[in-house]
Amino acid sequence: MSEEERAFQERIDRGDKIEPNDWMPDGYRKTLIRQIGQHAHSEIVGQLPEGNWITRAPTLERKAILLAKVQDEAGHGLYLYCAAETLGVSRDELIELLHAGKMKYSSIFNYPTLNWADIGAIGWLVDGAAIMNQVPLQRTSFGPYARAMVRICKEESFHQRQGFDIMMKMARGTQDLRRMAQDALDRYWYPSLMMFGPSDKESVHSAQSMAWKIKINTNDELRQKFVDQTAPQADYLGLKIPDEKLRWNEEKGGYDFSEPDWNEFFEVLKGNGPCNRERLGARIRAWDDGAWVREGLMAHAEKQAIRPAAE
Amino acid sequence: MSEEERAFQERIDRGDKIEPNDWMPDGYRKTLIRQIGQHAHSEIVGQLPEGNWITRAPTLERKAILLAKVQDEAGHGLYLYCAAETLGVSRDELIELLHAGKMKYSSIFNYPTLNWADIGAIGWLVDGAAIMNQVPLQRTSFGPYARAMVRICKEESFHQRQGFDIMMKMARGTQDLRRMAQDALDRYWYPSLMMFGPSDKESVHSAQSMAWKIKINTNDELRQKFVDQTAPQADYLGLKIPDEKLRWNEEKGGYDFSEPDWNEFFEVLKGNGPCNRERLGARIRAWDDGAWVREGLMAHAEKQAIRPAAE
Amino acid sequence: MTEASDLIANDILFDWLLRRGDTALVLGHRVSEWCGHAPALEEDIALANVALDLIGQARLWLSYAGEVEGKGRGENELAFLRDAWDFRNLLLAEQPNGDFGQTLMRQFLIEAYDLPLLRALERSADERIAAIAAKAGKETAYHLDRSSDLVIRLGDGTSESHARMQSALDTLWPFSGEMFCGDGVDDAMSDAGLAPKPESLKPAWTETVEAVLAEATLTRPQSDFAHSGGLSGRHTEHLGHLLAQMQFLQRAYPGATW
Amino acid sequence: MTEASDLIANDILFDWLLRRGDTALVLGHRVSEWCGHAPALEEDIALANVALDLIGQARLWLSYAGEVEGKGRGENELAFLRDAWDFRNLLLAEQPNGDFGQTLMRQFLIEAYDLPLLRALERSADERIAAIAAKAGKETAYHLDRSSDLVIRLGDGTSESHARMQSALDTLWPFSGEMFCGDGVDDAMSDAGLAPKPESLKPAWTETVEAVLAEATLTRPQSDFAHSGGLSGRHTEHLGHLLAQMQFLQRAYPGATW
Repeated sequence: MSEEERAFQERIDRGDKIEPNDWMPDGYRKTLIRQIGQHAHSEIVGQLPEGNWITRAPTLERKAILLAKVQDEAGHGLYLYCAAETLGVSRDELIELLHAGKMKYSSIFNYPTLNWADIGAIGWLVDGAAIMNQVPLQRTSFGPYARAMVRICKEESFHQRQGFDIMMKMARGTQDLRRMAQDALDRYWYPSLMMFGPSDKESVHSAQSMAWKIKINTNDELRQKFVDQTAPQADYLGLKIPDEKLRWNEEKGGYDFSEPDWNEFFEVLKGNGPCNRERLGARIRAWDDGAWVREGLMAHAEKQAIRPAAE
Repeated sequence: MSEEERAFQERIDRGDKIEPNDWMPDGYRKTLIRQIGQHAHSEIVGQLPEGNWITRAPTLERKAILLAKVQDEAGHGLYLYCAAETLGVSRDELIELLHAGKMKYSSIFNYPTLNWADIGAIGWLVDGAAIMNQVPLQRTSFGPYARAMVRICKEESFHQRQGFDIMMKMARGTQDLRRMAQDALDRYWYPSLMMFGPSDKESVHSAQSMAWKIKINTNDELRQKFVDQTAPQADYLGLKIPDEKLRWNEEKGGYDFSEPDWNEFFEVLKGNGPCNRERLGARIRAWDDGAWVREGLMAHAEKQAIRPAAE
Repeated sequence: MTEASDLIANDILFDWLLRRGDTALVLGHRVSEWCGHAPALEEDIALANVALDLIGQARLWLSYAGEVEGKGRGENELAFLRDAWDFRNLLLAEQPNGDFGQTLMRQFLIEAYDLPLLRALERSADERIAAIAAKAGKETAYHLDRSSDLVIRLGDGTSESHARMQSALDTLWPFSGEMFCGDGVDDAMSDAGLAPKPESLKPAWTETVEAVLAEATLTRPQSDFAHSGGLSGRHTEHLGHLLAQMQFLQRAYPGATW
Repeated sequence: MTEASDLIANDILFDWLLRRGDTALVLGHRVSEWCGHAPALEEDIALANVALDLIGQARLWLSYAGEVEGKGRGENELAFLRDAWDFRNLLLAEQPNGDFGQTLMRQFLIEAYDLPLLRALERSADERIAAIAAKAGKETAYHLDRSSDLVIRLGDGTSESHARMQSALDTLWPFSGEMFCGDGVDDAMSDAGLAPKPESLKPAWTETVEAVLAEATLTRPQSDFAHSGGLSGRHTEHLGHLLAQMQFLQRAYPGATW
């Protein structure tokens, strides 16, 4: 470890925030770019499964709430791309990497939204898992990322409450609505557990990321915390988590539960999720179809720049 | 009038059929190409308003009947393009003229189909008016056209009965369905009357076309016949034709009725109908989007032609 | 406190309120179809914001309409349980999104009309109308600023962006005239001091539109031919398809609480 | 006369019949969306014909399903009053039309499966199934001839038509494996001599597909990854939108006679 690296690690250990103009190891920069970029992409791609129900939202109030939520997500994408840009990579570069399949987004968005309760389940479970991941990241070592997380977490908990509210209305509604709610839970439970990633035992990057305080908790810790939080909520809703093994373990002070099917996880990562082709295809199409708009705006700005100010 | 022209007119007066290889005046050929081409185009464009409800047909039987009908119309288009081709113009040339706005199709297809009863009204009124125009054309002087008409008229009367059947079901159905039926009649009545064209008094081409037996009756005769046939049918359905002046005139042995708004007719001809832009746009898009298919098939045929037969 | 119901027959006021509410609802629906598919992230956010404001306005107008009607229908019954022929929105609002240029032009043409309309409605003899208009007017002023600016920048951008904006204008222009076709409902509303006559809004609209088109180097179409029918329930074929999506859940699960 | 109901539980037979009927219905619906928009007049006619045959087959299967269920639901109740999760069609059938090449490829891949399936069903122990299969088999043989021929001609056409057909194949291939995933319903049907196991149809399908792709100069995708879920009601996002259109009138005007 070089002198610089040692000093850098000491700052982190002290709890200092690293700022964009500070010296940092290449690996730190690269890891952060990958992590923040992937998070930004997830916000953008994450608009699509929810967008699938905006035109079919069952009441005007629900439609407005969902629109506001999706707008927030685009906003989160914006902060995060800005945070990544402080590390010397442009938003367009990141987007190109996404479109070329060289950067990922959260696999959860490769699952389809098939009934209205999925919108509730995404808020309750997916945003719930996201918050579980993100709350510790408010204390992450890189300043711009930590500050973006503060703002994002606040909005995400609001979204989670809204999602839970949808689930509650449905779980206490007509027989059809209860069936939708259970169906959504059945489909989103394991993919939500996968959001924390495979057990850290299998991950090579984790130790370094934790030392750098880019990652604060292990995947398994967070997953356990998520299950412990969610299981009683499901009970409260009168819904059944699709896991025969799920039960309270007094001894460990947490729930025992089944692992998700990690083969499925790796298949989805490889591109074989139910919606991978569609999600990425939709983003690429939006980008390509919008090229003339971006070019037009740029051309106009250039014209303005060379016109005399008096005009 | 030249010797040839006189002989030609005598054949027509005798009731002979003119066949593609027979001598004919240029004007006869041109008028026929225009008339048959326009008729063919109408069959093709006419698929669109009905196609608008195929995906929303209210029962599977209705969906099947409508599909079969629209298929028949494409078939009619095919016969008619073939009849036109015998006069030395290709289908592709005619289609180009249509797309360039240099040939027309029946203006009735520039009106929208807004509720399911419109599918009934198109069968009952639009096909009814078309048959009124076409039945005499079975005796038209140009052989291929007359023969196409025989086949087309048979299918059209079948379509008309089906349309009437839809209207009857709706006119005798729930309050909503009766309202749909009346709404469809209200919107399609005058456009149907327009299908016979303005009074012949104002048409320069009519006299020559009648001498050539390309046109058999005057527009006003056919319109009167249509009203006389349709008014009692509306009564039978319990629907009200939207014309305060409509009443039986014992003396002339036919109904008195209001003229349609000929300004609207000319506006629609000019391109200002409710759907002109969309109908022609849809056809052009279909043609352009299909270019690669037509080119692919041609390229394959050429490859096959130069391959040794043994292959 | 003045109430409209003292000044005008309920069915006329109901009809007029539906025109406002349905136009906002259908336009908001169209804009919301963009969600996640805009040419840039900033546009995704802006379009979602426009859609959100429009849905909000629709809720206010339709709730009021339901109260005026007095048959127990609220915003959701009116939005989700009427078929196309009972919708009273402008035809322009229901036109498909097309490319981003066409969506933008549609918004600009409507917003340039909505703003003077809402400003005038702030002076309505009915306080409820005036209050809704005051809120909606602020939002619309912001939207119009934005759409004007973008029309200018894309009209006077590349040759492609210019051509697309001109084509959008040509396509949508025949649907703009309907905004100024007053009828008996409008006359009655105007006579009662509740709303301006649509015709009276034309000068302000024309001024805005001509100024923006000039700066955008776009050519105003010659023809003043205008499609109409939306305000009396004769729509284009597009509305039925839009409603089939929008209303699915309420139709498929009647009586459920969401 | 043998009847299936002597050989198998009604709910299993019902489920199996829905798979047949829903696949034909949804596929027919997709094909019917082309109406008036095909690349050539002959294709408009041919596509309408395919759609018509499929809707006809759907009616036969669904009517029978309704009888087996014994709750008074007929073809229309089953087609128009079930939501997506109760549909049992193959995911491949609900995939969007895309360009003409994608529609054509979808038809080819399904028809190459349907033909051996229907041929086997002609020997079903249930006469009703055998009769429906006999009729549908004739139609499908004709459709498969046509789609095979077109796949070959467009695959081995221009470089553009080749690229489009290859892309269609790559897009749809992951949906083809579902056709051969048998489950308990299929096992029970097979044990009762009513239907073949889906797995048993794979050799015939593979033979047809490989022969046609070879002649079409198209490359069979390497991956055998297969999406599934349609047969148990887990569909893609497309089906809900399709049904919203298809079911609108029946949902909006319940109980009407059309």
